[in-house]
Amino acid sequence: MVPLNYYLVLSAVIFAVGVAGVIIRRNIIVILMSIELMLNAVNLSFIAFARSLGSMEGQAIVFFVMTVAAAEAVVGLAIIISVFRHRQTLDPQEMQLLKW
Amino acid sequence: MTGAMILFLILAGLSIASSLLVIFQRNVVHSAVSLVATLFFIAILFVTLDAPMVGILQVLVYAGAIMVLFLFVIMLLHPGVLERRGVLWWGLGAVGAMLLIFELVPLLSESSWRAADQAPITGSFGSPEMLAQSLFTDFVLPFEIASVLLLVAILGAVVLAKREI
Amino acid sequence: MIIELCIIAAKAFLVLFMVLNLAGILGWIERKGSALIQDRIGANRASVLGFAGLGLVNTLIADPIKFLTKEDFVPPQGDRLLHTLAPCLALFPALVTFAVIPFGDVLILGDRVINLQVANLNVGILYIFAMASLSVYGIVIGAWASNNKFSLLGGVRGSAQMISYEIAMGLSVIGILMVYGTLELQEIARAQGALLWGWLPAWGIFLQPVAFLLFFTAAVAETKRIPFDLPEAEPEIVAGYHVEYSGGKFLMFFAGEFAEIVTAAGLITTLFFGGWQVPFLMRDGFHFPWGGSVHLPHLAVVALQVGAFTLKVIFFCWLQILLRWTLPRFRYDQVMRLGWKMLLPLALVNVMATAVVVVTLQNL
Amino acid sequence: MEDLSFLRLVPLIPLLGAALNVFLGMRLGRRNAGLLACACVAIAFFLSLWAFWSLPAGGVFKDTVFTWIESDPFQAQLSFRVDALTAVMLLVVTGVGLLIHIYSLGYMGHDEGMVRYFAYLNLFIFFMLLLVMADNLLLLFVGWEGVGLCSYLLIGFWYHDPTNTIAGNKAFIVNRIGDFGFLLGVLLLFWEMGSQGVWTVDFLELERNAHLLAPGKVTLITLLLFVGATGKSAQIPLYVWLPDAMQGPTPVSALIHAATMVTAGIYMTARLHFLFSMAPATLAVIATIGALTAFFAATIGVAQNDIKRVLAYSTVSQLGYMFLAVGVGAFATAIFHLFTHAFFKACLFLSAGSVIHGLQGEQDMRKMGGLKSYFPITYWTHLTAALAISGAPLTAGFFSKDQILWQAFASPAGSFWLWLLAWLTAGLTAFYMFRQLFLVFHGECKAEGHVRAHIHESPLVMTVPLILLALGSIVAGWLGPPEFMWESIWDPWLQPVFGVPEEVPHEPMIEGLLMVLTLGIAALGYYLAYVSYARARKIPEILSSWAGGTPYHCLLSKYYVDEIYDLLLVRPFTACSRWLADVFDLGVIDGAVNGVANRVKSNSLFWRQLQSGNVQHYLFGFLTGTLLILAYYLYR
Repeated sequence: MVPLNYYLVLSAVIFAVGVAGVIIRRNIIVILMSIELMLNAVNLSFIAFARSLGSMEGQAIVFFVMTVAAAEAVVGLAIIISVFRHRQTLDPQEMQLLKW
Repeated sequence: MTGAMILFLILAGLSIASSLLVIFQRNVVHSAVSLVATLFFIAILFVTLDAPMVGILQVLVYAGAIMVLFLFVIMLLHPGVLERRGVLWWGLGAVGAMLLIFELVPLLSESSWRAADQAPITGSFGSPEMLAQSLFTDFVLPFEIASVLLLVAILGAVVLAKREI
Repeated sequence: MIIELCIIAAKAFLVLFMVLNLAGILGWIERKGSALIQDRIGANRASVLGFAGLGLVNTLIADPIKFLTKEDFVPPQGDRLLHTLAPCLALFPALVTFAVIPFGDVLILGDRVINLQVANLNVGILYIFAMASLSVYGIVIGAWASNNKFSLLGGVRGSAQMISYEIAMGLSVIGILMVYGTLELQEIARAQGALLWGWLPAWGIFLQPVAFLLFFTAAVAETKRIPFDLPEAEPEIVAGYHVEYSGGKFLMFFAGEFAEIVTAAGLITTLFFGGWQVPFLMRDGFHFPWGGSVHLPHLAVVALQVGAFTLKVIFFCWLQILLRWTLPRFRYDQVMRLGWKMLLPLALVNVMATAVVVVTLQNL
Repeated sequence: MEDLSFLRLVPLIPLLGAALNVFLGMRLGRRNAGLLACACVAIAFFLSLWAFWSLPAGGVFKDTVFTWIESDPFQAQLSFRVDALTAVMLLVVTGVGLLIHIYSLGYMGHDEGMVRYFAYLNLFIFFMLLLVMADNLLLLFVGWEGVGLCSYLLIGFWYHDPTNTIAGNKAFIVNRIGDFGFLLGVLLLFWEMGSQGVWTVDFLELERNAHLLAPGKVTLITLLLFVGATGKSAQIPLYVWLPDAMQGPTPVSALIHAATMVTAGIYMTARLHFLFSMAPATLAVIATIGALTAFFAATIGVAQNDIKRVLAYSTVSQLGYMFLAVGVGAFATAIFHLFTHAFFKACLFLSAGSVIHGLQGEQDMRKMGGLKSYFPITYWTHLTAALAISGAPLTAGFFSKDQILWQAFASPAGSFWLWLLAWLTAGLTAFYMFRQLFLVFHGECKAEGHVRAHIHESPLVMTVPLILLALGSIVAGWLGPPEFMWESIWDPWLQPVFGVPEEVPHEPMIEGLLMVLTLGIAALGYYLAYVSYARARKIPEILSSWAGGTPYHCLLSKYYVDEIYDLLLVRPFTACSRWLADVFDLGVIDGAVNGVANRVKSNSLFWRQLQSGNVQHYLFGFLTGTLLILAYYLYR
């Protein structure tokens, strides 16, 4: 008998950790990983809601989130590879050509 | 304190701890391994929430494929230099995340829902059959679109990462 | 409640005992088998009372002792924590995978019905794939933690190879899933007890021959053994991902590899060769298609089933060892080409063809 | 009123021809493009003939295509209508147009831009047909502007020479001035009618409700409309563009600047005769301007040396005659002169063109002479048309011009002075026409050697239209003789349109006397020309040096009208525009725009610092926004 709130709060905490990771870290691979953390936090609340409402839709949506996450990770990593190949760095603060 | 509650608290503690490890370790590979652990714990949480299929998919897709890809890329690039860390941004990120927690927690707990497993469900809830039923009827269009998305992602990754095509 | 837990514990112990011992025995069989193939004697020092045949027993005890007493070496620039974690990650998935493989039908003791399978999951086969996909971490992390360029190369090779062949393996199983209509391995094993045209056991090998070839190939590749042992390929990268391992940690990698062989054999048996099924053996004895029947007591039937399963598993273990000492090693690009350009398209074609046949038969 | 749905084909087929030539002409080849254009006009001509023959006396055909503008309660239809007046115009436009198209096949045969030429020509025919077949003022205005456009395009047809494009611009701009007046007239008419509760531009409705308008307003409206007519039909003060328009190819001058387009003003006044009849003051103005223009242009024509310019001033003069007829209320007579004029002026232009063609582009009459033997057919057709325009007995001009003179003298709106001017003009006309004839075809050939070697009579494709037009110059007039000779079929034909004219007292004696006087002055003009240019070549020199040469130079320079306009209008206007462009536009308008832009830019320079290019900064901004939104939900 775990209240739904507990799952939601857990989800919020993991999400916040992901947010902190995105802002703190200077390694773009870790930033991508932090984004995965956030996605997972959201997935957790979807699954909790699905259980709480007795509906499969939450689980189906998690399935799609995973698909999108896979696509995002693949393309993101490919971009990282090609950036690293040209600039020999993974620091996002050094990848700022696209500015005013 | 029921068994389910104890299990939840253990898993919650483990997943929060491992997720903190993801962001606080300077070594990228350590971060990645911590993330795999987090994903694994969250997968177990899925299973406790009557979503075994999604839990298995979480391990299979996230831990088994996506994270391996991360590790693969880390090893391929093999960045020798450890990252620099700015105090200012470290502080800003920490404060922002704390604020986020302090704002989200009241919003999420003052709601009217109480128990996570209050809805009556059948034994096959969360099974492959049920998920497939949902995916191939209500979500068939998103399903097909997702397949196209994956195809595009594959092509995009090949185009981006390959030196010469 | 306590009894239930005890039964499960007993089943788990039994399975682990069998798997680990079989793995150990396989180490000896491999040595003797390779010697046989290469026309030499091999492993002749560990004889018991001068009788080399009993060296098996000797090896089972002597090998672990030898490994465990060696120096546990961690490279100075390596990552001590991950260096230790890696072999555990390599061994763990291989062992837990066997949990969902059924080694017999139900055992009825009094009014207690015991399912001869450690855990009956409704996602059964996906669980196996999930665990198999985790086994790659052992290689990758071990390779990285060693801080050695050869091991790193081996790790990169291993991760790419395993992910590639996982896809082909998963797709080749889809055909089986469609034919039997379930993900539970116990159900799949039971379904193979049926007879086609009244005489042919409905084993996966008969219904899905292409899938068997694909699955077998992919399974061998997953175990990273010759002809797919590119992650360790001695002539090129010394010993690949475990070049910096010694002692007990190396033993874990070593045992993990043999455990994987056993698991692969168990899976092949379950999916394609009827699992614990003995042809024409029903729960109450043999019923032959040509009319005769032999009634057997329940315990005898169960014993036959478990025995048949064990025999089949040992056969496929032996087959894999035979392959390892018969075939030459592929080149890395050939491995990738085989995985992506041969197995994957063939598996897709197999899935399509199976789908067409299944739908057609359903509509007849 | 009858519905006749093939009417729409009459204008649409030339339009189709133009479109085909524009898009496919280059592929068809020059010759085929020309033939296609001719075929289109020929079809339009035969359809017009059919409409003409099937048109009963007093009948009206109508073809409504669709409702063009609908704004309750106002409706404008895209519809065509053919009544007696339109039928005549149709025949003139398509008939003369067809002959000129055929002539062009020969005249333009070697020109690079032949496809473009025929596309323009077909487009012109389309707009002209739109103009004459329009059922309402708006549609007429579309045709009015369209023919102006085609005129501009064709004057500047050889655009490689800047003088041609300048001439085209001049024609267009001068026409714009007239069109502005015309548009004001139309709008005022529309507004005044609307204030009486009749929102319409339809001719029939206008005619039915014309009595609702106040007389003063009618005068104003008709004066404004007449401003448009002076532009299009080259009357004082806006005639200056027409002589310059001779820069275009000669068949164009014949078709557009003699036979059809320039008569649009006459047609418009005739079409709106019910309004003009209500405004006697306007009619007086029209008559005065017409007579003055006729005389004035004829005096200029006397001194011109360019073969086409003489004809251009002659056209202005003849248009003046037509307006004189309009001004004295004789609309049918004006249309009659328009009809006959179309034949002999087209014939004159085309034979001039034939000469120019044979002399490889030479237009100066002083370098011609003695061409009679080289151009036998051209000579005879030119002679016929010259006789017709001078009013030789039994030719077309004789009948139509005579009628105008008689109306100017005898009609209630007419006067002796108007007649006197017209009479003097008749003499001048004969003089300058025969001056031209003698200079070009008689005497010694003064062409340069290499030109003379190649002089040749034009091919059949050019001479046949000439012969047909020359025939027309004689026969066309026989439709409307004076009452005492034989019965006219012209006036009864147009009577349903213009109504029964006010009874002009028929006095055969006076009419005969006037006729004799006219013939006399024409003969005098002929004789003077003969004496001056065919026999004693001294007289022109004496005349030109008379009184120190001032009168001669005055005439040669067209009374310096262009220079006066330049001084009075163009220069102040240019100076004003220059000031606006250099000071007002740069300082005020651009200053405002640049000031705003600079302000925005300086602001942006500051704010764009926000876009650091660093993903993490953006993400922090994102997080801050999220936090604020959440805080709002939490503490609201």
